[in-house]
Amino acid sequence: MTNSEQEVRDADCILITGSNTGESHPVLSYEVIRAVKKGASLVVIDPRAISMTRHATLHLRPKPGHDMHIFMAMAHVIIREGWADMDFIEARTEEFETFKQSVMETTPEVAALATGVPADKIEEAARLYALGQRQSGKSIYAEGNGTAEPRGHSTILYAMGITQRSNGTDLVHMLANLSMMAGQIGKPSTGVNPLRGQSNVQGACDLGGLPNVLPGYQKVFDEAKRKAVAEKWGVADLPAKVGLTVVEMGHGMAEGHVRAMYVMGENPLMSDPNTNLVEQEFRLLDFMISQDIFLNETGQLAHVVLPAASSLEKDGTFTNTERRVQMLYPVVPPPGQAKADWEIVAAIAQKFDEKMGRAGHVKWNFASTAEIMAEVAAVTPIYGGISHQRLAGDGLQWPCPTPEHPGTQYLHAGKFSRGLGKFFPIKVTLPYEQPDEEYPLILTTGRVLYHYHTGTMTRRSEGLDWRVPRGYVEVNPVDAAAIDLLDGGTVKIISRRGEVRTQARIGERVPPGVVFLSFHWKEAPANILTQDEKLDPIAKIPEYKANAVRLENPKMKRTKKAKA
Amino acid sequence: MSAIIRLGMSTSDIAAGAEATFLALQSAVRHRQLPVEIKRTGSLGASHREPVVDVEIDGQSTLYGPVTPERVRPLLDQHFGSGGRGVSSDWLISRRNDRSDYPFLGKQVKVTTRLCGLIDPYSLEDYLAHDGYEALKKALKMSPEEVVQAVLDSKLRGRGGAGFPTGIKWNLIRKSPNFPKYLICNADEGDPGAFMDRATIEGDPHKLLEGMIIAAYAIGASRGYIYARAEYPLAVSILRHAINQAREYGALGKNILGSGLDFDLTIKEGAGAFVCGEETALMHSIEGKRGMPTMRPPYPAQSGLWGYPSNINNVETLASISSIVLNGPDWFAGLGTDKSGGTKAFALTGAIQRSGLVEVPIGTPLRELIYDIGGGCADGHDLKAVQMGGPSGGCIPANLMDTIIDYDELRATGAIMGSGGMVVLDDTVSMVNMAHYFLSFTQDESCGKCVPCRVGTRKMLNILQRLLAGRGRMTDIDNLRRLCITVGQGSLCGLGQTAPNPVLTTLRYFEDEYMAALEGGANGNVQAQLAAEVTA
Amino acid sequence: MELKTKKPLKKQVYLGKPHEPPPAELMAILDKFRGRKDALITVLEEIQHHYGYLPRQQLEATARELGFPMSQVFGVATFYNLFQFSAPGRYQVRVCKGTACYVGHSGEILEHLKEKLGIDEDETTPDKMFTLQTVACVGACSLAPVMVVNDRTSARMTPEKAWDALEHLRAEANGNGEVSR
Amino acid sequence: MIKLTIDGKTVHANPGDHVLDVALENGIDIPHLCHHKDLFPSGSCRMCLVQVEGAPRPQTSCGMTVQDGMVIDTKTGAIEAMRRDIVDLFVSDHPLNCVICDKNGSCDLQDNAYRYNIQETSFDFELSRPKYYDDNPFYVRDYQYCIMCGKCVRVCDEIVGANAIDFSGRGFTSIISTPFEVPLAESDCVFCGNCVQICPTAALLPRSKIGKGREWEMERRQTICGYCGVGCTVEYALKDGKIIYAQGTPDGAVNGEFLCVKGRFGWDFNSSPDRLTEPLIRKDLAYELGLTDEPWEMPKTSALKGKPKLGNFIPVSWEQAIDITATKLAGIVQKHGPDAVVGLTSARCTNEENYLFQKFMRAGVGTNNVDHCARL
Repeated sequence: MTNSEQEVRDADCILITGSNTGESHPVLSYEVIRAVKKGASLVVIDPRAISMTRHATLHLRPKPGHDMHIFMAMAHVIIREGWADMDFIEARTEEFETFKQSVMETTPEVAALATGVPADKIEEAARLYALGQRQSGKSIYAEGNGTAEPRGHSTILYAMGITQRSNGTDLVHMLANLSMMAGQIGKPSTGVNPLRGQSNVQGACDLGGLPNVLPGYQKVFDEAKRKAVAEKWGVADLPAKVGLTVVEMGHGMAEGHVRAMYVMGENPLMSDPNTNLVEQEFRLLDFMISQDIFLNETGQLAHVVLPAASSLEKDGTFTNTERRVQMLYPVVPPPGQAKADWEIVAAIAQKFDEKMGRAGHVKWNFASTAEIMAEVAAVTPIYGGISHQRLAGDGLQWPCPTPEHPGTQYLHAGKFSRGLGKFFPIKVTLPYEQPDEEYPLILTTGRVLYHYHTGTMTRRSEGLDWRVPRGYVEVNPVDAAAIDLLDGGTVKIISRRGEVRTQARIGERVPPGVVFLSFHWKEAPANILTQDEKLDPIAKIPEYKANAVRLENPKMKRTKKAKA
Repeated sequence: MSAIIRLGMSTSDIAAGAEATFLALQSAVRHRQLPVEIKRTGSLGASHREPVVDVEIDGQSTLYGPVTPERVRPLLDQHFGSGGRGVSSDWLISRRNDRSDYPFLGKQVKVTTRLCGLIDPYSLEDYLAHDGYEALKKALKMSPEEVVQAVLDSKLRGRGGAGFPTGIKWNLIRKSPNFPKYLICNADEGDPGAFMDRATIEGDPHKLLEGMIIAAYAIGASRGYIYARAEYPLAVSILRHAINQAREYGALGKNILGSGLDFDLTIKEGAGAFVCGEETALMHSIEGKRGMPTMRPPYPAQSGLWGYPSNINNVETLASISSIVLNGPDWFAGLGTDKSGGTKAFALTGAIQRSGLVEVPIGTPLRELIYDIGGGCADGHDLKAVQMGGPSGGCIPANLMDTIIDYDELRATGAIMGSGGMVVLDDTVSMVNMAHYFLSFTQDESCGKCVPCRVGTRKMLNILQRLLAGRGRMTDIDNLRRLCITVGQGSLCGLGQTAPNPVLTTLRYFEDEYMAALEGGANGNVQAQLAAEVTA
Repeated sequence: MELKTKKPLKKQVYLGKPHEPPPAELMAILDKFRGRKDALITVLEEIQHHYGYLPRQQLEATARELGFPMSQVFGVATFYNLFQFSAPGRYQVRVCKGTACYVGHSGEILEHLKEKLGIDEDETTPDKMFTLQTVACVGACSLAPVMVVNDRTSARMTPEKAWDALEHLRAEANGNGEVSR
Repeated sequence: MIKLTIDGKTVHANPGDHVLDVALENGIDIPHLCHHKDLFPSGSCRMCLVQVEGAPRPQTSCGMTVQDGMVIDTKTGAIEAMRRDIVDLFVSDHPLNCVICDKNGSCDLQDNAYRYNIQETSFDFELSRPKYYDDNPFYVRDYQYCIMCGKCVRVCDEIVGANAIDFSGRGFTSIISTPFEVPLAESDCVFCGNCVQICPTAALLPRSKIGKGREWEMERRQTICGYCGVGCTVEYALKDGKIIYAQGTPDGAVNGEFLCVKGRFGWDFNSSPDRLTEPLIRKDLAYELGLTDEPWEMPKTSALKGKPKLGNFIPVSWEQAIDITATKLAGIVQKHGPDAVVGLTSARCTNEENYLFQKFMRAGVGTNNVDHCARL
């Protein structure tokens, strides 16, 4: 997030798109509710009538995969009506003109035709967002110390609904464009705020858990930076070639050049797209290590399974979605012989170096996580000032380059990290897989409130599993009627990759032509259906939010056969 | 010869059988082909004689009542036929236009109810013929400040009960920089034993509307609500009709009477909750929520309906406005006392000879109202006390009947002016029982938000019940006094704050009755009666 | 004192919650108030006017269609005296307990009717003929004590007169002039 | 800045602040039951009444905004007497069976009864809402203890936005209820338990806590929630090393006291019998390494089908497991080069672990083939 979570409660307008905030980030949704209860306006752009729409001033409901039109039309309206913050654009950004040209043709009417959202609603959304207009009440920024500010503060919240798309990077650029053109960035309660879905996904990215960057987003192909890290680690150099992403790894297995996999605390078998193929690929491996707190679905294919301690059983730090590094403290001891992941990794690394005949070059024997953090600070500029000692209490928000630095509540104040904010020209791209006669519906996946990711933890929680004990697919009454599907009835969802059988929940939460299935249940694994062919070209994220499927009612077939 | 026969057709007239009288009258007039206009009016106020018929021939009015259908024929005979066979002096109320021969009507000074019983509430023409909307036209020529000043000068105080000066209230909201502003008329007449507002609306709805439009002009409100009691279907339908007429006439809507003023009105029907007479609860109810009061401050003038500045006045207050504007603030102020101008309407009921709607100048002694107008207690009983202000009010014992009707004088007795309920209690009534009655009402109507009211009134009620059943405990009177303070001082809203009043005043003036009840049987007579009346 | 015991809980398997579209007559009422945040009480009044009470299904449809939280609909409906949740009898008999009526012994009328009808306050006779209620004040204090049957106010009641009136209504409804005992 | 005097002490406040908050911040204790700093003031408990100089009657300090020059007395004799009476009224429909109550030790009403020395009510004891609901695995509702402060209704509306519950009925018997008193699972409840957290009495209790120990026997430990990326601080109450219940804490840097259903109630997976407790080697590899005599082949059925099959593995010691792993990996690197190895680090592991893992992949194995499910 460019800004901080608690700033949301003071926003004048909140734009939520591609985030089922109420279910996936409930506690952050409380900040949104608090803002709305004080009179902020809430614009939701989402095909589904998610729980936040109950509180929304405006709900725009585009066809899945067509929201780019809406953002472009909003930009168009902002320019047309003179709501753009020209002072900000001139002082802080570049290449506005190219961007402007790219949206000139996308009028609200054009967008309305493409998305099914009425043009006046798009105009209204543009107005609320650009000007930060409230429904009622007074902005806390309106009369801050007597300096009247004409524009309210608007913030954008988004999540995987934007990024798990074949044009996800474009969409993120587009949201950044919107925020810059309206001057809604670099101030409190503004910004472009991706909501991270897992406890430490931010930290995992920050600290090099990505194939193209070293800790602190230092590119592996940036020789100077790479060499500097290599030196601190005690090696001559580090690999410069960008590595494989999750989905590419699987493809590598199929092609035979990937032979071993080490999985720490993940369940890729269920979380990766096209599960059937993934399983085949995993079975090809010569060696696979699964290090987890449970024997999950992936672990069953592993050669070695290592028992890990859970987050309640160890210390260390997590970095949350607002870049806040916070201390984790052990609450209970780990069961049996289970150990903290860092201890296991260190032991394997140490042994590995021994086997490779180069023991002692690189430091693996850390006495504590605090000692690891000290090394993190040394090689990671944005974490440069962070130490466990400083984190007691409220933690610190990076960038925190020096031990004296107080942390950063919001980014881009006064100046963007790259200097001038760059506008990206945008073109419309549609989802890779379009519905057709054979697969007429669009499947979109996501979470439900009571479960988390592949369900490894939540399916084993008595209460959570009591509330939602099995999977279901949300179907619009129109589509249900077409196959005589009754509410609560069994239904087959079929895509080009495979089929899933689950229960139907019929209702208006999804628009006609769209079905929603969660990926928490191994009995109905949504990712059997999702495609892994076309990823976002830059971020390599699979397109979970738009896949072509069809529904079949097994009962209807039987009765029809019986009649015939 | 011009002849008008007026027949009161208010709710209470109808309950007394006015519909049958009307049908009889109509068919007889048609049958006899009499050159008579039959006019259905609101109540004249003389509820004890309803249905009331006023026969006006060439400006000379004769009032009869009760007029049952059988009495229609002799009555018509008397005026339009052969002679006075069969008309009994029992039904004759008054032969004089000024009603000076009938003290119940003759001793009153009518301002807000002036046209009640005189005009047809469904007829705008009738209203216009009696200077209707002249005050509005006059006000629109004044500046809003001048209108507020006139109300200030008139010494009009809120007729809802608390008696806050209306002009000051208007000034507060007028000065608020926030828009829009709302004007709300509280027509949720919830006090048991009160029907002044209903009678006003049913008899002369345009007077209320005119007052509201002037008020809206003065305070800068663009939208108004009339929060009406759902138990008053007739009043609501008359109001609806009148609002439509006013719109057609151009007195409501955009650019009122060409003045540039925009103001429109909506009727909101309550759904039966006494607490909605409280300003903040009323606003929640208009918003479609549970009618639970909220803390003040913020006052409605700062943050009221939907969070915007709102002004709430009751029906009688707003109905006084047109007379103030038309006749001048000095005239209005001159009717009352030094501190409080105008007249006040009361619903005089209970053990009284002549009950009904009574309007008298502020400053009138209670004695005059009870004895001269009301005729004293019925059936030869002695007056024991007068209960004023319903469940929020208190009782004034017979020996204080020289108290004048005035906010401050009445408060000194422990009672309050209230919205106008006045129940006369004779010597057969147990005061503990009366306290129990009013408390059981408030306890029942407590919204349950704050603990002193929700639980405290319940505990007070338990004590009274015990006392009445002769099972009182030694600690009961002390606990009762303690609870009176906690509930009265500690409650969140006016309902709870005033709930102990009936107990406090009866404890003050009739402590002996409590002691007798506590001692159980010391006063066998009272005891037996109490036991019979208590319904557990 | 009840002992708190943990009972085993059944899993919440989704059994289907068919949301039938509201009936036309309800839609006609709801359509008038769409998009109006202040309409809840008025809507409930109209629903009660139409159905005679507030049927649960219609309340649920109202919440869904007009976007009010169901808890608010229920909270409001239970707050106001006017609303009732079960079908009333053919005649709603309301005894006034306003001050004037109380002083005029309306309590005795209520007791008498309770005894004769064999029901308590806010209950309906088994033959669905009478629902017995009280009302705070109908403002007909000069005619106290009064009883209101449906929209008709009867003045200066006594326990016996009140009961006679009801018997008369019952006989009329049963289609014979005879008073059935 | 606004200057006012509370109990003779001059304090400073910002415009718009409420008197109660200002007093509490300045160490002046005004009793209160229905106040919560994150909720709009309600003024229903009447405990925070104070005397403001010049006001005719006591004023509710939780909803009163500060004015310059205000002089406030929070503890006049009359007000303390009234507060005592109010507690007396509260306990007249709230059983004082504290000895067996699971809220004992953390009950606001108990604290106030203690403060005003109330052992029993001096009025008639009468339960107004003796209703008990045990309809879900997360929390029980025991309305005999409810004091109608309305905090649960407000948190459900103002913070969570679920509006599952509201006041129903009116007056003495009014109660907080789901629509038509349906079980919570049929209401709009999202089981976040924030109502349980801020309930001042035993009306709402976590089910896991009932009968499991007294408040003062419990040890408290804070950590960061392991679910989504919001990063809430959670406080666990433990007894004998076992988690009894979890709750938010006002110290929470991002969430304050508020949590969601997973954070508050979803911790019991941690003690699941399914937890891995020892290193395991798949039987075919074990056979290959001579750790077992039985030849075994990996079944073809999908890993998604059926329960996790521990029977496919045999336990080994840590030394063995580490050695096998390192040997195997080294063998593959030597044979196929470092890029034949891929690693998935975890968005659910700590920064330190992620750092170490990628360091191992890069500086140990020598590949950039490291990723995690950030995209999934």
